[in-house]
Order: sequence, then structure tokens, then C-alpha cells
Amino acid sequence: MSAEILSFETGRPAEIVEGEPSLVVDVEGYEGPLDLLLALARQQKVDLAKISILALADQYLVFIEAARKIRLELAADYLVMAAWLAFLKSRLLLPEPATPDGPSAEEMATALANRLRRLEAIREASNRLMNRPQLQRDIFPRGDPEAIAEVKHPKFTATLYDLLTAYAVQRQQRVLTTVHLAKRTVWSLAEARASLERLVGIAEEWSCLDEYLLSYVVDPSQKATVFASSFAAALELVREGEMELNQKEAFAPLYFRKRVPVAAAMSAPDLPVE
Amino acid sequence: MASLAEKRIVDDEDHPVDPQARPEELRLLEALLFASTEPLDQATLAKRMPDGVDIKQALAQLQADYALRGVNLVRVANKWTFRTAGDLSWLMTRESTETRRLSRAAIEMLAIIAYHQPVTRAEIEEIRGVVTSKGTLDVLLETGWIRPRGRRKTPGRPLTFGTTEAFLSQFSLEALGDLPGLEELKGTGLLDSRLPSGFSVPAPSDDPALRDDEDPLEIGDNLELLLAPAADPETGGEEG
Amino acid sequence: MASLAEKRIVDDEDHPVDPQARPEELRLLEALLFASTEPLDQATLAKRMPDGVDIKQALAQLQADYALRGVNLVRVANKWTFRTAGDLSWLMTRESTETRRLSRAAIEMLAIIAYHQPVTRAEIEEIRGVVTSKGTLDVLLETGWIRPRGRRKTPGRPLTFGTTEAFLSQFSLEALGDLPGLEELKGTGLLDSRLPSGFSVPAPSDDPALRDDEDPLEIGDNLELLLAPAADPETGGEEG
Repeated sequence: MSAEILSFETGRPAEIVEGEPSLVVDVEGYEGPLDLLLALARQQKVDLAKISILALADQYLVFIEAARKIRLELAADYLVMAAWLAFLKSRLLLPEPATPDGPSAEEMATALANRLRRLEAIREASNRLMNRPQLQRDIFPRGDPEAIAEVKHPKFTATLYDLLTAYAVQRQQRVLTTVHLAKRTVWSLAEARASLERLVGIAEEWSCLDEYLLSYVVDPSQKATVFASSFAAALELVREGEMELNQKEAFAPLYFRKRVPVAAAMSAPDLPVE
Repeated sequence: MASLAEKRIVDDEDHPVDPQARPEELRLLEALLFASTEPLDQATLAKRMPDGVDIKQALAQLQADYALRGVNLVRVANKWTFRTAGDLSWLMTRESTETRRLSRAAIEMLAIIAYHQPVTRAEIEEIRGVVTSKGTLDVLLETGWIRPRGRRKTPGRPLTFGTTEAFLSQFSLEALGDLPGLEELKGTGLLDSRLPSGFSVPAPSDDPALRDDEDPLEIGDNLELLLAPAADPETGGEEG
Repeated sequence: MASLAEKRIVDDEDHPVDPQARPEELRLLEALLFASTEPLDQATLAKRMPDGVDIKQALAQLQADYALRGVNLVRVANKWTFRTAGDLSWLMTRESTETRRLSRAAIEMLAIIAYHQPVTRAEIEEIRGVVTSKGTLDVLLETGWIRPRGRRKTPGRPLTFGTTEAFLSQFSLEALGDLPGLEELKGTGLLDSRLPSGFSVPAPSDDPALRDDEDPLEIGDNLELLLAPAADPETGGEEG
């Protein structure tokens, strides 16, 4: 109900029958003025080649007028066509000037008739085209095609140069890698000193350097380098007054502790008892 | 492989009326064509077949063999393929995939492109008397039945459109010359887009070779962009 | 629809020997089976076919019709479908060669095998300093340039690898001894001339005769099994 009222208010009712009983003024149904003209021309029920353009122009103008009365919104091209047809109509009714500048009214009328015939012809052709048996609608291809298997035979490529380069690079790399690893097995003085400094910081009492170092030596093969570097570093720290060293005799274990301030040093050093 | 041809002759001589003695090449052809997803052209078939086989003649014989069957050998876009017989469409309804129904505008546009190709959008609109929405063109391009083929050598260098092999395949056309009613249309001069003209009716052609008045598409021509603003009178109007 | 069956009987009576008078239901069956995306069972076919058709008999006849063709009607798991005749399977394959570059890992492994053969996988890894994936060894075996030649007489009896004649022809070598030695490699700049004095390059030999420390491969040695887990240090390494 409301839809009906709404359509009335917007002036776009579905059907309004005007004076001519067959004329339904519903511009929405047409795809442009040419389409409308073709529909009107069909009402003349004659071969399009013999159509009366004058009568067609009249029908079109009546239609447009009716549409405007019911306030149908007309696209500009409908109005342009109406103006052009009104002009053509006046030209057709008046006697032709002796030397016309542009195309004559007759030529214009023929051109319009031709356009209508062409549109009609293409409509007919599109109908026939769509009525042809269509793939997947009327006729069908093989539903389950069998794939053609591709058997690939790999052909490997490599050159002698690739081979020799690969060999040389690998062998050489191995040699260099070994040298590099050997370097890393040396415990540097700096490493030894850093470790000792950390330890001295907490060693208020005499501690056995050998025991401490052994805990650092994971790999027996590194024992020599660790001991040598640590001893050198320890001497350095003593010289700098950071630490004290004590050894009872040659080859006896070395003891070390943090160097205490002079006042505290007055008390007798109590050597650790084993 | 020449032995196949020989074998056939021998067979023919031995059993001149044996209906079972079917040339081996027909077996090979039907196997290839049955199995393939795509229609195959004669050259492709020849490559896969033994040497010395007269492919053309074998295809003709195979086509005759299947003419009355439920599956026919048909030629589409100059390629060969098996298809179910057209008169059995009533039986096949369940197979049919829901194809998008084209709007009347799209159908008309497709027909104009088919019969008038190569044709520009402006020429299509001239014939239909209305501007075409970009949406309609998009729908048609999506079907794969039309393609932009070049640019007309006129101001603005508009795109020209033509149909594809998929179009021929869709409508079971061997070639564009088999379009329904083409002869009548040519006879009435209605295929000439320029008005009014009495002579040299151009025949539509989907020959991929460009016409004299066509330029090739440029490499990197982005179709999406091409079809958008500049070529679109509607959007163009908004900007103007 | 029952008229179909009737029609057929009439046809048969009218032209009892006309080979063209093919029962309509055969046309329907072949169209349905051709277009279907999957094999169809008898019940499904019966549902789609006109009433009154003896599907079973029609299928049997259709199967006979196609028995000698390039395409046969076959029954798979009680469902019917068209398939390329078994003897034409060769037609359904296309052979092509595909050029593949060997990976760096593969060519490195190949180089070690060439110079150090006969060599076990563990020895290759010792020389290269990295574990080799089984995939690399597989690729090398696929090239046909290397072969397992025996087993090392050590615990685990690992396979020993060597190069083949195909290896020589691939690298245009007349004999394995033509591979450049230490001095030649240094001469070409491939090896650094300042390498330590202990560095040596073996004089390679692909003499097929087994070495003293090699056992022959056993008959029935399954290479696939041999190369798998046990011989694969990677999987072992992950566990460790």
C-alpha cells in the first residue's frame, strides 16, 4: 500500500494509459530514445524500410509530452531527440530550399530509419546468437578429462670448473678453519687477568691458585696455557699492588689473596692450614 | 610408425567388409580428443599421432562415425573436440552449471562486438543509441568472450574490441563466418557503421592481426585503467 | 518416455540389419557418461534416463560398442565411466627432459667423492666438515654419476662410493686420473699456493676392483634401506 502511494507521489506509477490506448508511458522500460523510437516504429506494423518518419516523429513527441505531463523525469537525451524530431518534422513539412546547406530532410529521415533498422537487425542477431546451443547450457564437454601425464626426465648440469672449484674451496676452507681453531685454544693474558681480578675481588683469605685454575681448565690440553697466562697475570697484579702471592717453596702450590690496607696488614698473616 | 598405415591396408584387404576393422589412427584420435580438456587443433594432433597419418581425412571419418551418437565430434574455432549432441540438452539439464544470465544490454553489446568487430565503445554506443555503463563492459570482459584487441588510430586512440576463441567455443561456432544471419546482415548493408553507405560492407573479423586503422595495445597497458575514466563517458561527464 | 523403448523395437523390426539404427538410449547413456564429472552408478543413470529402459542391458551394449575403440566404457567400483583404452596409455604421456642445476652441496659432495673414492659418507663429512643431508646423496645417485661400490671393512660396514663412467663423460674426462692434482690446482689459482706443507690432494682412481679394506655389496642390498636412518648422522645428531 505504502509503496503504491510512494510511487504516486514521485510521479512514477507503473502504468498510465494516455489517449492512445496502446501507448504505455513508462520511460524506465526503454534503453534510450532510439530504443523507444524502435518500439514506437514497431507499432506502425510495417517494414522498417517503409516506415513513416513523420508519423514516428509525431508518436514520439506525443509520448514525450505525455511523460512530461505526469512529471516523469526524462533523461536529457530523450529531450534532445524530441527537439531534433520536431525540427525534422518541420523540415519534412516545409518545401525544401533550392540549395540546402546540410543534408536534406529526406536524407536525415533515411538516416534515422537506417539506424532503427540497424538496431533491429542487431537485436535479431543477438537473439539468434543466444539461441544457439551454448556450452555448459545445452552441450557439454568431457566432464572428467584425463590429464596427459608429463613425464619429466631430469638432466643435470655441472661443469668441470664447478667441480674443481667446489673441491678446492672445501679443502682450503678446512685447512684455514683448523688454524683458526688452534688459535682459540690459547688463554690470553688479558683473559687470565680479567678472571684473576674478578676472583681477587672476593678473596679476603688465602686461596689456592692451582685449585681455582683447575676449575677453569675444561680441556686438559689447555692446562699449560691457562697456568702460564694466569701466573704471568698474577705477577702483574702483585706488581700493581692489587694482590699478594705466597709460595712455600719451588713447585709448591701458589696462594693468593686480595692485598689488604696497611693498617690491617699489621696483624700477622695467617696462612691457610692444609 | 608407418607400419600403422600399412597395417590398415593389409587389414582392409584381408577383411574388406569387417566392420570391426577400424583404422588404428581413429582409435588414437578418439583417445586424444576424448581425454583432452581443451579443443585440439590439427597441428597438435599431428604432433601426437604417428607419422604418415592423414589427420584431416581421419578427423572427417571420425566426425562421420560420431555424427549420430550422443557425443559428436565438432570443430570449434578451428579446433576439434567432442561435445554432447545438441538435441540432448533436455537430458543434460542437471549437468548445467548456473551460468550468469547476461542483461539485455550486455547481450546486445556482445552481438555488436561479434558482428562489427573490431569496434570501439563509441561505435557500440552509436548503434545502441545509449551510453554503456562500465559495469556492462566489465561483465562481458569477465565472461572471457571479448577482449580489447588494439587502439583505433583516431583522436583519443580508443580501444577496439573483438571476440575470443572462448566466444566461438561458447556458441559452437567453427569460425566467425558462421555467426547466425551474418550473410543477410552483410547483404542489407547494415553492418557498416557509417551512415548511409552503399558500398564495401566490412565483414566482421576476429583475425588477431590488427587492421590498418588499429594500433597495438602497449605493453603494460592496464586494462582496468584503460576502461576507467578516459574511456568512460559517464565518469568523464562527472569530472567535466 | 516409454516411447523410446517402443521406438527402438519398431526400428529394429523395420531395419533389422541397418547398423546406423542405434537405440536412442545408447545415445543418452553415452552423453550422460561423457559429460559427467565422475563415474556414475547404475541407479543414478536409471534416475536420469527415460523410464522403461533396461539400463543394465544398454550399458552392456554400449560397453561392447566401445570395446575396440580408443575409448572404452569401464566399470570402476561399480560405477561406469569412459576411459582411454589401456593399450593407448603411451599416448597419454608426454616425455620431456628438464635441465636441473646441481646444488652447491651436491657438487661439493661429488667433488669429494671424485677425488677421495672409494669414500664413505662419514669420511665425506669429515673432509667437508659438515653433515650431508640424505637428499643431496639421493640427487647425486639420481644423476648416475656416482655409485655405491662396496662396504668398508670397519664397524657398521658403511657403503663406499665412487664415480661412474657417466661421470667421466659428463665432465669430458678420458680417465679419472685426468682430474688435476695439487700442483695443477695451485697452478690454475684454484688452490692457494701458501697452503701448509702437510696439505695433499689424493691421486684419484676409479678402479672398479675393490680395495683391501672393501667388501663387495651383497646381492639384494636395498640401496633405499641402506641409505636411510642408520647411515644418516643428522637424525643421530639430533638425538645426541
